[in-house]
Amino acid sequence: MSELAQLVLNGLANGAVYALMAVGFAIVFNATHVFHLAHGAVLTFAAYCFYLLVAVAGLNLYLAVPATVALSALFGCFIELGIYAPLRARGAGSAGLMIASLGFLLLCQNIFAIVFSTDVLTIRSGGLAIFELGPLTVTSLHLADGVVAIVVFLALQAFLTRTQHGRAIRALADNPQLAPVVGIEARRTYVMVMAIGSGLASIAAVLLTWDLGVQPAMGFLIVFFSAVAVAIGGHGYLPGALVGAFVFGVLQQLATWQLDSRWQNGVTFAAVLVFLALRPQGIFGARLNVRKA
Amino acid sequence: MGYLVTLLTIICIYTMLTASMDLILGYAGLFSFVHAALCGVGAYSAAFVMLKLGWGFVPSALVAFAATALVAQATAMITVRLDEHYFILGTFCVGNVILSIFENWTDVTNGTSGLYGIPVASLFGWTIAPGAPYLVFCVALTAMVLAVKWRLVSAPFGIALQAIREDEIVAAVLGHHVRHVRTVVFVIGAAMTALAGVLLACYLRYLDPTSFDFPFTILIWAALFVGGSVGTVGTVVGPAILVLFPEALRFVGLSGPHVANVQQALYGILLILLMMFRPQGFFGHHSVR
Amino acid sequence: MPILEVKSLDLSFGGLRVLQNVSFAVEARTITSLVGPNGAGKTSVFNVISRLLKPSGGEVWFDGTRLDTLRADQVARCGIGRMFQDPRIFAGLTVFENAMSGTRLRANHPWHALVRDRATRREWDDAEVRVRAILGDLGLGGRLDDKAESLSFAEQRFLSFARCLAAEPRLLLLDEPTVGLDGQSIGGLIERMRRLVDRHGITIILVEHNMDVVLGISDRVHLLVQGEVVASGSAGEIRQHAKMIEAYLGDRYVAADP
Amino acid sequence: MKIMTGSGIALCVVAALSTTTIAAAEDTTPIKIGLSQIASGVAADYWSRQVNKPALLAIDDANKNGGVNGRKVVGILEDNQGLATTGAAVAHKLIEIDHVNMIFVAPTPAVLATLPIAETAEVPVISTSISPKVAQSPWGALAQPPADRQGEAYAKFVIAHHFQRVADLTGQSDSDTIASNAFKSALTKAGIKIVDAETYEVNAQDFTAQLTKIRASNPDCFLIQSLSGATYGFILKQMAQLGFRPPTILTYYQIADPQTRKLAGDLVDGVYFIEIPVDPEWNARVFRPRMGYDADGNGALAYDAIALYLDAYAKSGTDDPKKIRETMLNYQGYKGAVGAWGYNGQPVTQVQYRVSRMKPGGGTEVVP
Repeated sequence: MSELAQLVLNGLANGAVYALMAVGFAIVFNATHVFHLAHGAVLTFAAYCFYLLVAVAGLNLYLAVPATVALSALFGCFIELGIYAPLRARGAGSAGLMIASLGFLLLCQNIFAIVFSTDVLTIRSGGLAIFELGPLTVTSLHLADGVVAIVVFLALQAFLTRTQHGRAIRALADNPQLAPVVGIEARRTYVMVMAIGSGLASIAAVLLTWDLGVQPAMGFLIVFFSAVAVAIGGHGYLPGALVGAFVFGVLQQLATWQLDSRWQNGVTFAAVLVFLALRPQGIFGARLNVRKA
Repeated sequence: MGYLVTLLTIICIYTMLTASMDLILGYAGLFSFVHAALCGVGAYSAAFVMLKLGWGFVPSALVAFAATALVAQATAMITVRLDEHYFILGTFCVGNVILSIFENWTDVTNGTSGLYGIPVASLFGWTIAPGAPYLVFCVALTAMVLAVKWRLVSAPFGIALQAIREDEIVAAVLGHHVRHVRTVVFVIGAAMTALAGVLLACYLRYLDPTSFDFPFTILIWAALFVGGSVGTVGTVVGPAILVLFPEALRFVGLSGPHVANVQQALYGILLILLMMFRPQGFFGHHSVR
Repeated sequence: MPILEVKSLDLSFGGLRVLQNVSFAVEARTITSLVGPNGAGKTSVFNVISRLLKPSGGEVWFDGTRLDTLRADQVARCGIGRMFQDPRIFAGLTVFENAMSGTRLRANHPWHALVRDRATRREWDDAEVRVRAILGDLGLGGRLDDKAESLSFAEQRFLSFARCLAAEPRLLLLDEPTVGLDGQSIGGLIERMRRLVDRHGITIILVEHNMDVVLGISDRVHLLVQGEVVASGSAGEIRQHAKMIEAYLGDRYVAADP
Repeated sequence: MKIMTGSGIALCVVAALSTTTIAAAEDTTPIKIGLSQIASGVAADYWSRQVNKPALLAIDDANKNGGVNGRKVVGILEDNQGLATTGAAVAHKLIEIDHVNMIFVAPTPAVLATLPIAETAEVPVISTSISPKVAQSPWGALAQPPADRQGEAYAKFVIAHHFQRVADLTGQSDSDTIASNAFKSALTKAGIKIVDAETYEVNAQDFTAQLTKIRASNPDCFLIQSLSGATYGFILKQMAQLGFRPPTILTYYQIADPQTRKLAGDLVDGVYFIEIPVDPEWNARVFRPRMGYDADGNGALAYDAIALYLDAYAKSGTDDPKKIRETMLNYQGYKGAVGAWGYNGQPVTQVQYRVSRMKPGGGTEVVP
């Protein structure tokens, strides 16, 4: 029993990092309709930034974390202004944007590999401090992961519902046909959304770097995992991404319960497929009868 | 000479995969991320019957067709209902499941050690020697696949595919059963990748799960976008460029460490530039939008 | 015996009721218009008939077949053609391919596409001849191999009309076909609609804002307001209720010169 | 990395030049060694440190000592990306364009795609992979103990120390799986209970699910297998975070990779591992001064595999690849980087593993 509880706990801890990524991915996907695979590149970029600021420049954490978030937000703006906006101006649609996004992910991943080598770079070593809850253990960082994920999410929700900029983002998400009508407004909102989404990814990157270190390939799988989490949660509903991420994190762990762990990946994704077969619109997604109509 | 024959053989096999991707992605607009894994299903099932039962090329290829079509049918049942982007995720999930089976169903796939000692291809008792004879065989089969594809898409079936790609709602209102047509084209495309898989198995004479991982699918995407989606010339030129370019790098002294990283980075830049300046690729008739 | 019967249709999204108890019948070989202010639910009626939306209540019957339990493509195969408000042509295909996409042939099946026996070939050839004729009739005969995206807006509209006709429908749902067309084109379109009804026995339902067009060709008019049918009658009857229409629709909809 | 790029380019230039001058007199033609190895991807940097560079160093040393019978030795490094498809293309390139005398190839997928090609072309293949298939080929030789022997070495340790409850965590790679199976069957034969056996994906970073299950089985000896130091680091860290530390942890020598200590800190202290013994004198005299880091078992074996082959080439006094291979397999009294060893007539190296332990604060010590 305690084994099962520990698996769920591990899953929630991993889910918190997926959640930050998934919410960032979802907000970009909802508002700009770009299947933003380069979100993985933002994660890796932020992780190397954080590594350089802390391990090389010797900044303390109180300076390094905000600096990482700011640099990553700028990086997100750069992706929007340097790649997505010109592509849109040339008439590219969602498919073209996605392919370019994938291209950018490949590009960054390999540039990082050339510059930083494929070794894992770390800023701290050894195990993290743990709390014991009876037979269960959880690390301080993973506890923090969960708190950070939820606090950041609540702050984001408040921003989206309470402020004018937030409402502009939601308006774009709800009515994609609005974009050409509002023109410049939309373009500004896109940049803002990319900055926010990248900021969220950078927080995930900081937490991951503190825990596991940095590797050039770290963004590839995690961006797909977070996209799967968004699919599980349901398209177009932000809290869905959060829930989907925790569900996916727990699912990955439970896939090994009572089963040989060599099937972990297979069982996890088979379960996701079964779920998508039964409920293609995700947990919270509304079934839309008319798509694109 | 054998080196060139090798490269041409690989180009043939990749052409077959790219042509099938063109059918699925170019014509039908389905971004399949499970392409390499389906190729693996074909390769493994054929290699298994060749090794365990000693069957020749034709019956093995038929087994590969059947197995791959079955897997593709199951995949399509779940994924064609998903919206454009979620189709990628659905096929990503299927790919993971298939790779996990390659790694773990050791009785059939021999797990991570892979299947070794696959016999050279034999056609009704005649052995097709590796090298030039096998290349001729591959060229013939690739030409056949390209011909089949051309015949399919030059008929109203091809128009229906493209109509669905352009606007599935309008296509449905015009009487096209979107889900059915997508399933059919996905299964046909999968059968083509299966044939490519069988050729790959007989060429390498060794199979392991890493050969069918996601980067391989991305390579085929890149080949399609470079050559150009919707068309025949592009599906030959794209793979030719992507196979010959890195090999050419070996001869200009650019073969140090990181060369594969440089290569991959170039693919990344290429994809961005293509989408920006030439979304129809070099020879395609359709701009990816 | 009406060819299409819409029986107490309800449609709601979340809490929003889009259609309430909408009922009307359409006689064969007639032109029926749905009029009403924006957001009255006219296009939603079309979406329910062509089964792009599933009604929350009510039934749709077409020539003895119940439509609301079918899929969109099955509805189309019953002989119902639909033109959207935007032309929604397939931008990446040629003009000819666009029109051909409306046909439903044996060669749409991959097996027949591959084997192409004589029956398939003949049917296909016939369809090509027919489609060429339709396109020629609509003035697109010279642009068969052009990409559809290169057409003007009016041409795109005609192309989407041709695509509809290629399917040889028995009932046509036309959603504001005259928007964006000049007077001459409108005249041509009206004449064509009349001819389709009189000579080819096609039934047409029209959603239209231009009251000249509505009153000029409709056999019957239904007025929809906030998802409900508030008035029905012949064109003549509606014309006499000009005041009522004005009250609901504003002067834009009143015929300038009856 | 810069040095490596430089030497890589230099090598290729040499290779290109030598290809063009192939028509020169027979006895001055260089002996060409084809290296079909990983030079990119996740494993690239470790591979470069402990396989590619040591092998090239052996060639360098041979040339410094006057070459083989006065002939120059040239190494041609090609990246096979660890893949079968690329491996096959590289094999054809090395054989048909470069006309190499021998192919030094790893890892398993690339080796097994290379073998059929090399057999047809009658070119010897020496591999530091662990696949037993290489030894079965008439042209193959394994310069690394095959993986089942690795598994037996683990078992020997467990049996000698009378452990009773053993758990096993294995990566999903060819070598780890074979070793793990050999380990488990040896323990079963000895009547020792395996309380839990778990598996992880090779590039995984999260092992908590597996470790949670193993923790519940409460082993007294825990065998962890991995081919990467970083993976060992993650696993040790996550064990500590689960409050799980069995009395004895047994691993493979990649744990001595500096990456592990960087990640896990002093958690690596006291961990046992089996390793190919590296001659410390050789490491201090030959390897460290020129490479700037220590060779591990892989590095030493890569060096030795090339050096032994070149020695055998010189000794055989012929260019016949078959005779050279025979000479190599029957070479007596070779002294190399891993001490005195040889093939003893079999196409498999007879080097023996030994058990060592991570010393607290850094370094390793041999366990008697």
